[in-house]
Amino acid sequence: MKLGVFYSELRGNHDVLFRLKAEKLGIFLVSNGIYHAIIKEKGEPSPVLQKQGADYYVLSEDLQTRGFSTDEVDSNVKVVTYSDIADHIMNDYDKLAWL
Amino acid sequence: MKLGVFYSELRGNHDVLFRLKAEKLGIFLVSNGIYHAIIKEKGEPSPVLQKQGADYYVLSEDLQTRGFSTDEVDSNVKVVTYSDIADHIMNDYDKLAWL
Amino acid sequence: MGTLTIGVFSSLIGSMNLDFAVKLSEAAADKGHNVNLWLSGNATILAQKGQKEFLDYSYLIEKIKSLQEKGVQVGACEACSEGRGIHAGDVIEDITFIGMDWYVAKAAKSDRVLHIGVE
Amino acid sequence: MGTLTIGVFSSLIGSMNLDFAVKLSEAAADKGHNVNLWLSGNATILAQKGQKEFLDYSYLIEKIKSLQEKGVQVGACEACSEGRGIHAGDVIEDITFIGMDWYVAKAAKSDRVLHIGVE
Amino acid sequence: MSNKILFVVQRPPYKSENPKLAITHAMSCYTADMHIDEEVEPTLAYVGDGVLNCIKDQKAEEIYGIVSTDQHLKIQLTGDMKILVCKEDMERLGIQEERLVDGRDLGADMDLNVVTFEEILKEMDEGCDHLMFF
Amino acid sequence: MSNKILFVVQRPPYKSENPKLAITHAMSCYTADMHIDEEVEPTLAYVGDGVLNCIKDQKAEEIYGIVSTDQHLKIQLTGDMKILVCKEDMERLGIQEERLVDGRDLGADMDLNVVTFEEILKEMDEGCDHLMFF
Repeated sequence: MKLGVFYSELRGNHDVLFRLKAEKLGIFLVSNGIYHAIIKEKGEPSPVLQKQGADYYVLSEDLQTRGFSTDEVDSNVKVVTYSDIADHIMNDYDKLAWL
Repeated sequence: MKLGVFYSELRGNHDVLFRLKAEKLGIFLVSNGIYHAIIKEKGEPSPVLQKQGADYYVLSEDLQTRGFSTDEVDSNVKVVTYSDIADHIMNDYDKLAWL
Repeated sequence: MGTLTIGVFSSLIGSMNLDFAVKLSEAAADKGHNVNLWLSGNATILAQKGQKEFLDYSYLIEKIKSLQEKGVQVGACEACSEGRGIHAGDVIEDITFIGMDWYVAKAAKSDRVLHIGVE
Repeated sequence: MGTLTIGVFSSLIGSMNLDFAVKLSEAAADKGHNVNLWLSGNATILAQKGQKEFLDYSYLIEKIKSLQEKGVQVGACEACSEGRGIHAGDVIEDITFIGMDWYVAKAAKSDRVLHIGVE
Repeated sequence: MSNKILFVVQRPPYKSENPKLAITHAMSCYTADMHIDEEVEPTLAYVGDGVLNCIKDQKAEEIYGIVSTDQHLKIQLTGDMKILVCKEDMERLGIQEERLVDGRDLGADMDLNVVTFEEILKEMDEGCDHLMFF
Repeated sequence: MSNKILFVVQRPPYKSENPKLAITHAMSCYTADMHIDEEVEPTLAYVGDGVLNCIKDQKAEEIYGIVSTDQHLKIQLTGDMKILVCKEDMERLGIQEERLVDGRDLGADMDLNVVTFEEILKEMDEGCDHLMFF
């Protein structure tokens, strides 16, 4: 499957994410999920970013809402808008999961 | 201070709890906090139970609601009712915090 | 006997924190303590008239009436309610429909304050 | 063009998930996709008439009307609403007040389903 | 043609309404044909901390006056709904199989299916058209 | 006699309404004397992930049409509310002091006070009569 996963929280049990497998996997960081693209806790990137082979996206509008800008985003994460997300989910992923 | 702390979730950032200090500290496990008194994840007791010198309580009604019984509770945790909690907070703790 | 003020910000259905607050209020009132109960945020839904009873959902209106008979004072945040479409005329009788200053004033004069500030 | 069904279970005020669902619905509708939006759980508060606008709180009624003008179908869970005191007469015009089978039927016939099943 | 939806519950019961709404939404698939003239077939899967929903003898009705999650699950088993529970998560949380809801209490022919996460992944991949996570 | 309440915010902004209600409830202390003929003095403290509330230049108003949390904080600073931010948590999350809300933008005399957790503990212990955690 081509699976698009939405991640909207900073804390919680990331265990299900770590175990997901898909032919194509996209991870959309939205709402308080955007902190994973920005914060380096104790200097380390978020474990949420460690999923091998996944494409990472972060929602620009939600970055800005929380006071962050595009140039602070981890280099593995692509900044997207609502409009981009609409295209990605309609074109690139056949199943979606909001974790 | 004599601090009574309420803990109502299974997951989350336990970091603030770990850093709290008080002359007398009571930790009340209620709602989904009761799992800390029961579940031994990968065989280990919950980190929430590792606070040195704290008195631990778990709400009997919330244990039963989730299908657990008194005799499954960790030996460091005292089983209490709503009525007991009312007495503890009015008699034994001068400040309360729901984490 | 003392005074206990409980503030709760969790929604009526699903989050059991509001059930917790109501049961603890009852336990404290039954022991003769004065109890104030403040509903803010999503908890203001509990102040709305006409909630239908379903076996699946927390149904606390009757409990609130019984608390009031035991002398518990119940306040609901006016702004939090109105943002959700709940206006003064929609609120259950004897619930004080008022600003947050009512709550912090009650809290300031209480022996104990249990503030449940999560969803 | 495809069909997208979004289900959302998060409360109107505070949890930004409902804002997210509304903005994504708008983006997809603007691109010509068919969009269905399902409000369940605490999200049913958005279906209630008479929400007052405050600068502090998400205020989405006008957005819902604008989505409907773009052809987005909006449904609200009847049981979830009634448990919260919101009855058929309280619901904003053109929101379908209906059972959960409406949502799963819409979902089954959609190209994509984004189900936001958290608070 | 049957449409299939997989309902995945990954959070514990009672903290929000949503794990229970997973069950009621799954159940509503049985009447979806009123709207679309096609059948919709639900499967429920419990993974992560969601497996805690499946513990038997929950006393929510006696204590809080609301139908307990295990009662709901039993009713779905009598209606032959396919319900999967992740084996690795039960092991991680130290939950033995005998602690789980037993549909036979209500005369169901089916039990919960304790399966590996790999099998749940297969269900996500090949066994359904859409996913709904709770 | 003054009554003191310490409002402690430990969760990030915007996921629930509650971190914002901490500010509005703290502000409401200034009119509590309408009810009790005594003053109530608030202090706000940001600890744990709560320090993320204090990042400046939040665009919530432009994007979602709601007043941003940093705007609220600035207004409280112009009203001379004492606001503490935990230094260790800022360090843990890699947030530099210049990223925080600056009350002087609105003409406030005060800044946020970046202090150690030990100082916040002291405020909890000796500096208040009651705690409200968000």
